[in-house]
Amino acid sequence: ATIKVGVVGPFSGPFALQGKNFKAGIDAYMAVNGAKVGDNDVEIIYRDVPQADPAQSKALAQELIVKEGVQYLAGFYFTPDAMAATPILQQGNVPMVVMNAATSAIVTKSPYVVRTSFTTWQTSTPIAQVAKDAGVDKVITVVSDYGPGVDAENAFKAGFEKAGGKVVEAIRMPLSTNDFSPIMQRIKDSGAGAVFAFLPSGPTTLGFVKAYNQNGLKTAGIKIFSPGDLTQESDLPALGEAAAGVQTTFHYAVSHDSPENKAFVEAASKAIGNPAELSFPAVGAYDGMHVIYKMIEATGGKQDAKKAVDAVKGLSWTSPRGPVSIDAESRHITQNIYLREVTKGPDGAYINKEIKTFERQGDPGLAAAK
Amino acid sequence: MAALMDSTLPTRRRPLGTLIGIAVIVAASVIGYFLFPNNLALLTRIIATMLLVLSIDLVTGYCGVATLGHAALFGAGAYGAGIVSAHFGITEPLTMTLIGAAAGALAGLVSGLVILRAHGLPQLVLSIAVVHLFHEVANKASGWTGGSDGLSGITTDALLGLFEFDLWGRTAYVYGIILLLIVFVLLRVLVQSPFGMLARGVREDPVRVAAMGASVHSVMLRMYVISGAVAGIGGALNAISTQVVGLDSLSFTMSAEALVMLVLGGTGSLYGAMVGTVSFMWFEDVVSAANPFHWLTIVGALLIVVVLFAPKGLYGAAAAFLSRRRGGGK
Amino acid sequence: MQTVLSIAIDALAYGMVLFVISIGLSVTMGLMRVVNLAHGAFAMIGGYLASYATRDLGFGYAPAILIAVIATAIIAVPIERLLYRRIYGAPELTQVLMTIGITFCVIGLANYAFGPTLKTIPLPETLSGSIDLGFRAIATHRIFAIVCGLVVAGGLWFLIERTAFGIRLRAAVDNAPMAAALGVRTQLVYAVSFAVAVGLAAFGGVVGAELLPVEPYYALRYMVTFLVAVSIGGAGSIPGALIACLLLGAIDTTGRYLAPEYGEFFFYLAVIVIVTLFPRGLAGRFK
Amino acid sequence: MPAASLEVINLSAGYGPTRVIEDVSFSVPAGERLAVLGRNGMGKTSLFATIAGQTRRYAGEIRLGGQDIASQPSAARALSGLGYVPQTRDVFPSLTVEENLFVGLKARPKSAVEEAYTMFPRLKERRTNLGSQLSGGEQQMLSTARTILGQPSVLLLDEPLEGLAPVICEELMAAFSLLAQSGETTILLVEQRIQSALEFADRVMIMERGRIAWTGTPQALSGDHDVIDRLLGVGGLH
Amino acid sequence: MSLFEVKNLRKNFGGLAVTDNVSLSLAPGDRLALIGPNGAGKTTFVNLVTGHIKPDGGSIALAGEDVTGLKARQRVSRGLVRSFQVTRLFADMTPQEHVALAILQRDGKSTRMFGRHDAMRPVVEEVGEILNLLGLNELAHLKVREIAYGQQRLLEIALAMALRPKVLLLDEPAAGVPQAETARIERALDMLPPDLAVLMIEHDMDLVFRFAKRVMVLAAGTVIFDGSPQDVKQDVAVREAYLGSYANAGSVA
Ligand SMILES: Nc1ncnc2c1ncn2[C@@H]1O[C@H](COP(=O)(O)OP(=O)(O)OP(=O)(O)O)[C@@H](O)[C@H]1O
Ligand SMILES: Nc1ncnc2c1ncn2[C@@H]1O[C@H](COP(=O)(O)OP(=O)(O)OP(=O)(O)O)[C@@H](O)[C@H]1O
Ligand SMILES: [Mg+2]
Ligand SMILES: [Mg+2]
Repeated sequence: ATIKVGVVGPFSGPFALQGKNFKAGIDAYMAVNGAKVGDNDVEIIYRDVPQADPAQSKALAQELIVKEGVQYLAGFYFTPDAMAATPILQQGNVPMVVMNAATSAIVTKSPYVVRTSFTTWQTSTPIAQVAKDAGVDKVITVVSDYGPGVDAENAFKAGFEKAGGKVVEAIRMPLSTNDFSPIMQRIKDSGAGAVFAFLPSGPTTLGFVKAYNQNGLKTAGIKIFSPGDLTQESDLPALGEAAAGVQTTFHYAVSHDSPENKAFVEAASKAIGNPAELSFPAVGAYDGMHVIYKMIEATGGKQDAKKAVDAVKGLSWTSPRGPVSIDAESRHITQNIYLREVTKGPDGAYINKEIKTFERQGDPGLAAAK
Repeated sequence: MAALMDSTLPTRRRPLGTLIGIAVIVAASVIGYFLFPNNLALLTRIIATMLLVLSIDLVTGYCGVATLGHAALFGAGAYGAGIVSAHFGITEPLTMTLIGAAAGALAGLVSGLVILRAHGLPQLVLSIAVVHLFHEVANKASGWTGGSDGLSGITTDALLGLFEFDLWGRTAYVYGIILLLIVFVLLRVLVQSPFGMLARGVREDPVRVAAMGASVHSVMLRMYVISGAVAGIGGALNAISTQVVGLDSLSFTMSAEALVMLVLGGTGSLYGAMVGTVSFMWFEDVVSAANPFHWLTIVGALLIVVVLFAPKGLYGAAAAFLSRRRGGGK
Repeated sequence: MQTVLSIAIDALAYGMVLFVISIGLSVTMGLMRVVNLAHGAFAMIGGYLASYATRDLGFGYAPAILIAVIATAIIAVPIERLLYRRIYGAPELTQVLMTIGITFCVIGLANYAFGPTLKTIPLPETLSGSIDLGFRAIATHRIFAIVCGLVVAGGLWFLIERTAFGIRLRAAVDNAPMAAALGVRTQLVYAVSFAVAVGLAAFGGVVGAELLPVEPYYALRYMVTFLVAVSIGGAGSIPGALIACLLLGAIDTTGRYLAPEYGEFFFYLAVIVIVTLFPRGLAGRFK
Repeated sequence: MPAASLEVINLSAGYGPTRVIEDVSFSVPAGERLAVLGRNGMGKTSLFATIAGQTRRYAGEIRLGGQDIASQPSAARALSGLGYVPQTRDVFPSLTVEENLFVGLKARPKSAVEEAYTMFPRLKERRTNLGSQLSGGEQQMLSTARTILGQPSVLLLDEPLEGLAPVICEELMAAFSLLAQSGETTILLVEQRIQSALEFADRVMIMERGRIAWTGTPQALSGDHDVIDRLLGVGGLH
Repeated sequence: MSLFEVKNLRKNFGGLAVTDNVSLSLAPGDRLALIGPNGAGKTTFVNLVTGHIKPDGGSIALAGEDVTGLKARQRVSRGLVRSFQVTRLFADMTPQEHVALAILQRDGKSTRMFGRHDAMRPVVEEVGEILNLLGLNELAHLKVREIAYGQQRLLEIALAMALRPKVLLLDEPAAGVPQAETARIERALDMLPPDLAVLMIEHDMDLVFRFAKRVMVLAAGTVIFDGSPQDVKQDVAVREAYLGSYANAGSVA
């Protein structure tokens, strides 16, 4: 039989790059592992939600379930889009594999949600320790003013204060900020020794990093610490020199050195066409497919969401990003978080080079919410 | 005397027009129901958007107010209905709808007061500013609205205690159709009333309207409030049927898209608004399902083609074609 | 004091970049009376071309600007002939529909041709550093943008207000049939003006790329910003646009410094206040 | 440019599906002054607009100095010597008076503008005002002056006296006569004040529902009360 | 008692005194012609008294009430109505709708949100009467953009009449209307209630002299003559500034 998997993501519009990575990850997985699980063919159906739009997401999810008859929902780049679809999972008897959306609470909305990406809390917490270890006591946080930004701010603050540091100021700036000079001025004026920054990957990161250099913060020795969104691989060619030396923590770097990753990068590069466009959502999707394949295996192709989800609770495997497992209780992925630094790679292009590993990190966000 | 006869003639024809309109809507919904039984969620979304587009038509098509900020009214309705359900436990759908309408009307009043301070391009900019302010407020008040994560936790009782809002979206769909019919009939009456005529006058020459002794500002403001209520109902329908409200429902993008749908269908007629919404969303759905990666180009091409070959919008072009046919037949 | 001065400099630089990018729109919107939502698309095309010329063809920055401006203007010619010519004098909303359509197409094509990633235009040595003003550093490139802004403002103002071409253009816009009846070749005048406006867009796209990086969604992402800048100034007025951009730059920069979390708020509140005080723009042509 | 002849042959024109000029033919020799009369809505404006290239032509020829200009765009007609003063004046509202005068000029000879100012001193006083700020009569003056500055060889005047003070009317009619008599222009004039038109014209043409209903000399018309009543009187509408 | 009283009205446009201390009063039944050279400030005067532009000084009273501070539309509802020199009509609406709208507005019913104007018997009848009076019957259902300019001028007057004003200000009502058809306008004016005060601006002297019982001449913003139609032709200043040889020629056609 044919088992359909519905994938909802931003395949056009400002976030098209991320959607493209979803597809690359999925294609790569199916290229490596075949498009069959047992006797069952796996078919992917893509649906586009260009920007966060929960109503659209829900309508499409519903359509995928009732019209296309998908047995699995996957994808979901934005939190509200994932949240919107959770209420129909139970009724539709369909598990959802979140391949990106990074707000901790999603997994609590339905027992049928499994997440193979990361949470902002997960990636932002370890950097606090890094900052402290680098000898910084006073930090100013600068985040984009929306859900993930606020999560990042809270996660860093919690981590940094626990480590004995002090957040002297917390700035939230509108997502639409283009000119960061005044922000840089604020950072200078705050007297902080370093800045913790969270910006969603994309065009604004370039402006931010450039402003950081041009306003003399770099020369003044004020360091940037940030989760890896700031230096997403697909932005690196543009950021280039400007971002050199920036340290970030994240769950995945394309340059990760392992045989699994080599295979993955090769397959995914082929799938995406231009290797420079490859970045983290692809690995979330790749592992998401792994989970879905396991679910199909466990249910023998029958539609049984509960059984499927139960089958992957506690599942562990070696992902391109390193060893991972699905936490049996939260259904969120437990994984290594790496400290990376932007440096020139062997071929002269800039990469996120892993320099330290924080092993087996769960999601501190869920605990914090309790 | 001839003039008298002439002027009474259309009176008998027009209510027929409304009846035809109702018949067409009902027929289309029944066909939609049976042809796309698995797409009811999409159809419901179309209806909700249609209410928004109708509401834009009231101020743009009938009063000549350019607006790229009408989602503020829609979003107010959606959040209004959503918040009372999620935070105050008011889960009765009819009540939620009424609250949505009221919230929309209030938002209409507020944005009307701001937007009507200028004309033309600056007015367009005011409308953009308004929708951004609404968006920012909703983003900041995340305790109430869920911020950028969206307002979840909306629950709805069964409609009239009988019909549950189910996975297939049947109830939501039928409820949407009923709301649409009610709104359509009321708006037909409105646009044909003296007030509707006055509004058209405002669109064409406000100075002349003032020279007749009517208050341009109050006409437009009233229309804005009415339009807010209509958009609010659309928002409420959206909240009820999807059980989530996102910031996108207050966004510039949504406003702009809705305006595009209106112009696509043809401004200044209720049918134009409805035709525009259905064709745009249907087209978008089909193309984006066929090619989720490059559909934007095709939609763009469609818009260009429409402007080139049907500059008065799809409905406008069809109506002109029909009247030419009829005229030729005489 | 230092901070105030520093903010003022930032404001000036930001305002000027805004001006360079949006002034072309002021020409299409105020003078040609086309609500050209595709302005950003042309700016983006300019950016892409410059990026391609520098990175892939190895041209320097200056020739790349020239190539981008000229090539974009050339691309615009057939678009003007086939599409824009049909919407001159059409209702604003029809123009909105058409130009949004064009924007969608350009986004799609850019995505297809260049991929969704950011494209940069490497600066030459002379522009890439910072200049130390004593109390702070400022990017050399921003000084360059300020100069460009002033030059463009002056040149454009002269062309429109002081030359026979400017008079014909404004006449053609006011009443094309009448201008034609007086012997003005309106189509030619329009085509030239459109090419100029698009060339300016491309120029702005390249010069402003440091602040507004080039990527496919550029065409829509900054549309509102341009629209606001132009109409606050009063469409069609060069001095108006200049003042508006500086004012908006100042508001945005100060707001972002003093209360970044309410930055948007400040900005749009200010927009509402300004429009309410000057309902026809700071120096509007529209009556 | 010296005066040129104008020939119109089997001209039909209209707006969309409605024809308002039906198969009209007439010719005006160089230097002649032709008055076009007719009741409201009979197609006088439409006729002029069609000759000037502003209304859709369905069929027919328009010859200016022997050359068929019917398929040329409006601007080309103007450049080959056709001047048109529309009934609605069409002053450019956002241009100053002086800029309005410059629009039709190839270069910017100050002398030409001065000429206009001598004809209408009122305009000189208002030279920096925007078109939109002019009084009705001032707009009429500007519109006429603007076209005359282009030294047309054939001049179409659609109710150029409307809204002008009687003194100015007299002066203007004298100026028009002078233009025609000096051989500089052929003039076609639509005018509601029959008396002024008759005093001015060499020949009169009356339009009725898009066709030419009568042609003759002013003297012949003054004598023919039947024609005046039938074609120019109030009666016809009932 | 004067129905309409303007005192010392002043207005400057950038240094140019367009209205320079103009006073005027109208009694019920007055028929006043306001004439003067082009650019004398006649239209500006109408704009000032009707509230379309703000005066720099002076006062305007209607039926004893000071209306200087009122908005244009408030003055209209108190009975001060004008027509426009250049027609201002709704291009996409029919003459019938125009007149109906004016009538409904006059009766305070224009903001009703239900019912149709063409189903309201009295409205329909009155519309028919007014259009008939101005000979616009045949065009009642055409869009205004499709009717000739001269006919639009007549509609402009129909609108003013439909509002049943106390004081009516007509700005060149006959401009663009063929001489022969000015008779229609005159007939319409004759039909106006006798206690209505009418001020007419006009350059068609035949019409002026047939209509006016009193003539006022404005030049460069000031009143240079106020008196009977007979006397105005004799006035040297007026003849020079405005009438020219008309003063001698008298009526034609
Ligand atoms: N834009 C238009 N669309 C449709 N019909 C029109 C248009 N303009 C004019 N007409 C019609 O064409 C006919 C002739 O109009 P035209 O303006 O040429 O008359 P005219 O003789 O100049 O009248 P007037 O003395 O009022 O200026 C009229 O019946 C009018 O209704
Ligand atoms: N907004 C304005 N700014 C500057 N000048 C103006 C403005 N409006 C009118 N004027 C000038 O004021 C003068 C009076 O204009 P107005 O329209 O009142 O004249 P009028 O007496 O009605 O003339 P006409 O008989 O030609 O209609 C004119 O010279 C005009 O140019
Ligand atoms: Mg005419
Ligand atoms: Mg006047």
